[in-house]
Amino acid sequence: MSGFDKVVNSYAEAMAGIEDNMTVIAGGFGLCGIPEGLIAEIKNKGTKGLTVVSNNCGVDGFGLGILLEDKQIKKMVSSYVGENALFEKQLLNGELEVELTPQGTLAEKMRAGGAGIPAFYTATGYGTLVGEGKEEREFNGRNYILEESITGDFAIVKAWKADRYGNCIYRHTAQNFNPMAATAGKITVVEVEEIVEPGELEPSQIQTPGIYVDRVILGTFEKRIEKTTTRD
Amino acid sequence: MSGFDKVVNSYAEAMAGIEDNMTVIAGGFGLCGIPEGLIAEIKNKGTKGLTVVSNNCGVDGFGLGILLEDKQIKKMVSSYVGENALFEKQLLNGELEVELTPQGTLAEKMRAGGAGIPAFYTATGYGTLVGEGKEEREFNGRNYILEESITGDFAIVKAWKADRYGNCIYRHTAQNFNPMAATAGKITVVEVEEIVEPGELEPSQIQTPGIYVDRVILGTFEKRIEKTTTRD
Amino acid sequence: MALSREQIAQRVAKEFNDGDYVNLGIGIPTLAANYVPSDIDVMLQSENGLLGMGPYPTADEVDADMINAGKETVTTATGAAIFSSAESFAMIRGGHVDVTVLGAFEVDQEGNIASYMIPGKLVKGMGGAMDLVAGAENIIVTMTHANKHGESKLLSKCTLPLTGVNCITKIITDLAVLEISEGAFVLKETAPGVSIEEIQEKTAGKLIVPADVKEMTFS
Amino acid sequence: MALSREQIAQRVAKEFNDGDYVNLGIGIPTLAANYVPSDIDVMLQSENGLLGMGPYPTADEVDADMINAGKETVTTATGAAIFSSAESFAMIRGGHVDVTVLGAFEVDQEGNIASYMIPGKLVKGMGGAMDLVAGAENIIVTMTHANKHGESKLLSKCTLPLTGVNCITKIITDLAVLEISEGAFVLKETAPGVSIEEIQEKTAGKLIVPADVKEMTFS
Repeated sequence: MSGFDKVVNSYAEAMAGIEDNMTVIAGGFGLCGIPEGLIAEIKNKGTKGLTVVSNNCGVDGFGLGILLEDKQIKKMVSSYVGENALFEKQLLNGELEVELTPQGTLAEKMRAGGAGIPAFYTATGYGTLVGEGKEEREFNGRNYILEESITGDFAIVKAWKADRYGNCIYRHTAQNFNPMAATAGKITVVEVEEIVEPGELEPSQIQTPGIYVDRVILGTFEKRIEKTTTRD
Repeated sequence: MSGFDKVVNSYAEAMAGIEDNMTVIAGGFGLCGIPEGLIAEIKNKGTKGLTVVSNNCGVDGFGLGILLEDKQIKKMVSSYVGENALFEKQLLNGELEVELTPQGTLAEKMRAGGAGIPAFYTATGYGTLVGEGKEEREFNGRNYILEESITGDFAIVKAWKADRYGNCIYRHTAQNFNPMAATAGKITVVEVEEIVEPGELEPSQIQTPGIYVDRVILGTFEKRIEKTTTRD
Repeated sequence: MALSREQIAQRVAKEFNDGDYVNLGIGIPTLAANYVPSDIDVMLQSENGLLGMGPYPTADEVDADMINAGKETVTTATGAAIFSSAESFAMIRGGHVDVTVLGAFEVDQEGNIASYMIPGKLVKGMGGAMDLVAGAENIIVTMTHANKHGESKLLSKCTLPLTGVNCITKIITDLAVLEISEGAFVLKETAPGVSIEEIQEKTAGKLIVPADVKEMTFS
Repeated sequence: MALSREQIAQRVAKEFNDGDYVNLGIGIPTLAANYVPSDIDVMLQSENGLLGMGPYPTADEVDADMINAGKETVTTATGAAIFSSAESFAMIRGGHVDVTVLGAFEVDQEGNIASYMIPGKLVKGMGGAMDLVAGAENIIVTMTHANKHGESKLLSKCTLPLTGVNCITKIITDLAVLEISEGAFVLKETAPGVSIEEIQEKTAGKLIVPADVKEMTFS
């Protein structure tokens, strides 16, 4: 099934087609489950003016934070961006826009984008700044706001294992936003720790079916930990 | 963790609290992945006036079809009901209402109901009888209709294995509507082929987290096949 | 001569490209799986929650938990994935399925389709058809060109309740291959031995016959 | 005397029932996990996608792929489930979490809460807090009763941008346990050695003091 073999062998191929001013949806929560090599490739390419949709923006010098160094990001759509001095500086300078979106709304916007649902109602954010300018509506006596879905030109995803057809599984809480991001990109690129042959993953345990995936690349990961907490 | 042990030992306990005129959401596609024993218990109890939300209504003498025999169902919300002579008869007699709902919209209505999303837009059914009387809206040049979510007083679900805390996994295509149904019941009851101890299921492979589940019962299943097709 | 069901299915299979994810409706569309050219591979999506449908099982392999959207027992192809109905229709509604092939009672020159309901007859339901026609970019309708009374099923406006609006782009009938474009059926290919006149006669909607109409080939 | 952070957490833990699924925010709420009574069990939900959060790992067990919503390395409890962010917030938004405990800058007598943004200071974002307060039926706010300048945080109307409206029902401060009902704070318990007068003085919003106010106990 050559037509289904999604594996590419270089980061250049993996991110081929990314251009200035595109929207990139990225999986990950903090530094957990982030496509480290795909982010590095965007930095290397020097693509500018990006809108990046990701729960967070990495930290100084790691994760999406490295895209701030050369001012490649025009706008972030995130729920929490508090880990990053360079982010703060660019935001205060007006070099960077941020659209703060509640975490659950952000996850659902990505899922909806991938699922052909252009908009949905949620109580989250009703009566707050998040709800300003959005339609409000009552259902069964409760107030909701209308939220529109998100899709991206690219989705960059980190999975644990993928088969050659792009079927993916995630490891522990490194799953987070990755499955939704995978559905919402016009081109979805998955960076993985291990590539297996089709048939090696149990069909019912596949978390991202290959139909959502355009390219798979084998990565190497530093997996930096933001806060190491132990009980010792 | 006694407070999390959801296992009940009788069908009477499993369906305790079901009353006339309630709404019951049922997992299953055709006769595949249906909670056979829970349906039988509803028949035995003789609960009447039920609104049943399920993709299909079983066949004559099996699955949800047995609830037609004593006219226990007032209304079906389904995508396809073509397998059942008794259904046809009651529908023509006016003894049974049916609300035909496209299959994907039905699945999404259940998911939305469980996820606190009261309504969403979809292109499915725009310009058809399904869209009549529903709000229409354009997003990005395409037409959509507004669909409201579904919740039930009870959800009856068939899983393959559950642990005592109600974490479930499904077997092959017997998954179908079951995970969404599980989220959408005020009381969710899961009938399973095997009960295991907490910790035996790999956390990342759990398809229905126990938080959605109120009761678990060990069932025995006939697993009737609607159309046996072989290549022999 | 009008094509047989198998020949229609064979012509449909020529529409597939290597690497396509394809959803095939019940009837003629399902038969198309038997004619996929040997140099390409397609993966079949079944809307009950299966991507990568394999052949029917042997008698020993039959498993009640392993069925397709037609409720037939099936197997998985290598590299298949199995998921919930919500996920299945997320991929359908979200436009991730490359090609959808389904039957119809009527199609009209605006790309509307009627395929699930005949007033006066008992309604069985639309199943996943409304989601499929709303979701896919490339939808192929297979049907006979006319009904058994000789009446055209390619109309200026559908008379039966619609399954979807402005969604059909290609029709493969027992007489012809047609595309729908700007409010008209455009004849692309004729079945071997079928005259353009017969197609004109059996097409009630607006028909455009370009100069370069070809005769169908099957491989 | 005003309660310590640990004592507030200890009092919070008394609110839990056997079998509760609980989401604990960063700070004092997280500490409550240390004081769960020994005769009950609760399961901790962490909104990054974990139901059944266990203790911090040993140094050997530390795994970058196993973190909580505070981005700390954690373990799983027996019977845990791990899932996507969409699934995690489906359970939060859908009202499946029994108890949510979170901190706040201000709460008002209408049950509004402000907890994520102070104008003029850099906004870091609301994370999952807006979803949590919109989703849970039973939301407990923990905070000091007054700020370090002695100004009340229990107001007639919040002055800071809101995290959610009409959603808070219970507040546990260093001075008192209060419920919000019909547009007023209702005093339920006082911290040991704290006078009703002090609570009245430090509550800017409407305060109702019923006859049966009790002194807090911790076990």
